[in-house]
Amino acid sequence: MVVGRMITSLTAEKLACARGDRILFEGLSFRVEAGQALAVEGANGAGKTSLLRLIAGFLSPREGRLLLKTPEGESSDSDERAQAIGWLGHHDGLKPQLTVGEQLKSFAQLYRSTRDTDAVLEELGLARQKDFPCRFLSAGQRRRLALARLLVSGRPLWLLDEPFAALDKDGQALVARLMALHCGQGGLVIAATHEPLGLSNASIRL
Amino acid sequence: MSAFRALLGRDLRLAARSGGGAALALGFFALVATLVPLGIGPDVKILARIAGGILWVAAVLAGLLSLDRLFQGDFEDGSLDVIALSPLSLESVALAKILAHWFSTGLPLTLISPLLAILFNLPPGPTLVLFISLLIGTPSVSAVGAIGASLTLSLKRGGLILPLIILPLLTPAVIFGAGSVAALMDGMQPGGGLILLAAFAAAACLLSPFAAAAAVRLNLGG
Amino acid sequence: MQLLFRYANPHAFMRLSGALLPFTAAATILLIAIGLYLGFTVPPDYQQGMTVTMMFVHVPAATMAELAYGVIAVASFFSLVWRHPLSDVAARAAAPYGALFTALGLITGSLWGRPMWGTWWQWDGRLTSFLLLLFVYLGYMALWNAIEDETRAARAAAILGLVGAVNIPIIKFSVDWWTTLHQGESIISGKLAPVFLWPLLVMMAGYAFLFVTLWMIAIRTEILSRKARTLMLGGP
Amino acid sequence: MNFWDMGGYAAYVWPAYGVSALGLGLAVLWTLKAYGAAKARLKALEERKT
Repeated sequence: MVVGRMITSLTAEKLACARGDRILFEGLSFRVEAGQALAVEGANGAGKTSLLRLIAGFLSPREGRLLLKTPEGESSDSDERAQAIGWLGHHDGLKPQLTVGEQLKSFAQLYRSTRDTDAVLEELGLARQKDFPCRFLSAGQRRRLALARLLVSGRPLWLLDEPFAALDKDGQALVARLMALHCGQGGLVIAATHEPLGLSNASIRL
Repeated sequence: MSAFRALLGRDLRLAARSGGGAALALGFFALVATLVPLGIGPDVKILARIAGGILWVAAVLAGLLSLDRLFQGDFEDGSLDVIALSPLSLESVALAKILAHWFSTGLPLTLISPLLAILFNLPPGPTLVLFISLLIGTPSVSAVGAIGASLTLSLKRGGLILPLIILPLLTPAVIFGAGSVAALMDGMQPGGGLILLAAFAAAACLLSPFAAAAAVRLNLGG
Repeated sequence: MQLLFRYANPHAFMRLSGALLPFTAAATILLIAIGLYLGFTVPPDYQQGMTVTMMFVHVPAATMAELAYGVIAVASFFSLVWRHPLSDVAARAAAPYGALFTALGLITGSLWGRPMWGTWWQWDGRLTSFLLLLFVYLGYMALWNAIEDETRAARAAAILGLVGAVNIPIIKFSVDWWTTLHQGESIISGKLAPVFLWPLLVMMAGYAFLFVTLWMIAIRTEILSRKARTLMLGGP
Repeated sequence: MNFWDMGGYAAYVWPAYGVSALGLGLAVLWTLKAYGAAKARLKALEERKT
């Protein structure tokens, strides 16, 4: 089942996750439909990031499973699910020595994306910094570049770890707009966050 | 294929810009090749006999220097998560990393080895065999090294354990590589050693991406 | 396979090993006693004189050094393929004894070769590959201790265990090729007279039982300390 | 033939056996000590639990 552009839903059934002997959460079930956003709230260390890493397939659940439904069929295989995921981690994953344009272009090639990277940079207000090495960018600009990567990836399921961190007022407004746009096009968003997402239809607390 | 090239190109650019690319490995290699005669003495006959062994060991150690950064940089700044979710399998990611490491260490070392062989007064024949053996053998240093680098990924001082884990596994490369140079010095055919070295390097380059990918996968769950 | 799985869970292993240990311990003491007695009543070898008696402590140690790594390789395979918690414990428990046997093999080998070579170390094929085996053991044990997280350490060690296992025959082959290149000769040459064979076989069996006994006790120790850890963490 | 002389090689045979006995002996002691300690620690914890 090749994960196409569209996902109909992601369902979690009684997920349990443990770090070593410590149980982070168990019996967790939720369902995210196309066009919906889910906020994962909870104190630090409650396992928000672990849940995202579990969905991404980096961690395997101690119990329960994750079911991905797409028009082509359904699968609970983490490798297939990984191909549908756009990842915005806690760290930006940017190389200080590479320029903004280089970084985004090589990412686009790595993800075999056909999006025009310059247009995306324009949209995120980073066009002027195209030839700057990333070490000259501010924390907010680095976050925008990570968001640009998300747009370029063209992946339907966005997993965002603290999307509003290190962003000023209009930066956060930009994130909210991008998420609304993504959901509007039938994408899904699962975000670990402290403050409410604003547009989230559902939220779970760990 | 272009995804593989993208990753390889990115790593080569990174190596060129941050670590000074091959300069680090070349500098170390040349320094060892200069220090040893100072230690052992200028007797040309002795130096010629030990040249193959010394230059091979120096090449392996030089390759070792930049190994613990192979995955560490991407692991720490979060780009490994992004790479792991790309269409590229972790096995091909490991292969790209091995290739990038070889281009920035193994290959340059091989290219200047004839120059350093002069310091040891190594005759032309053995110098050519040394060149060929390094060309064939240094990829196995990057390949086996990638296994060590991925296994020690999550350790803060992973760099200390890396040599202990991989050097025993690299002895066949040193034995066959330096052995073929010594064989020619003793008037024997170096062909046997070189073929065995090629077999070892091929096996290493084929098997290590799988072991390295498995090790990266387990560390991603960290 | 079903049989193996039945004894794979810790509780069943404790019961099984509890039953076996008295026998393996008795067998160890008996075999080594007989081996020593036979070994010391053996006539001098026409070539090596009484130094041949050192073979009875060198060969068993060297053999067990390799068998112990075989145990680690098999346990690593089980741990990686079937994710057996017990196979991680078994692999980790075997390593220190394997390293000890390798070290003893090296020391006794050097002592045995001394009268013949006139030096304490001879770059002889067997001894050299055992020196490298010792480093493989040290690397394996170092990796176990370096990674704090239990589950990750087990998986990483299993991968290294397998990679090591694939490499050891290659290392041995390359060392043998290397010794023929430089004409080093090996200690054990020629056929072994039967009068020497019996003590050797008995001592090897004794060493094998010793290893199995210590290995099982070490596994029991690890199971008990894991149970204690879960109790401390307020587990069930 | 004097037994202890080992055909003149006493200086090598006895150290070889001595080292082996020492090594294996220490291994046995260390294993038993570790086992005893683990058992005691578990028993103490279990008593505190119940």
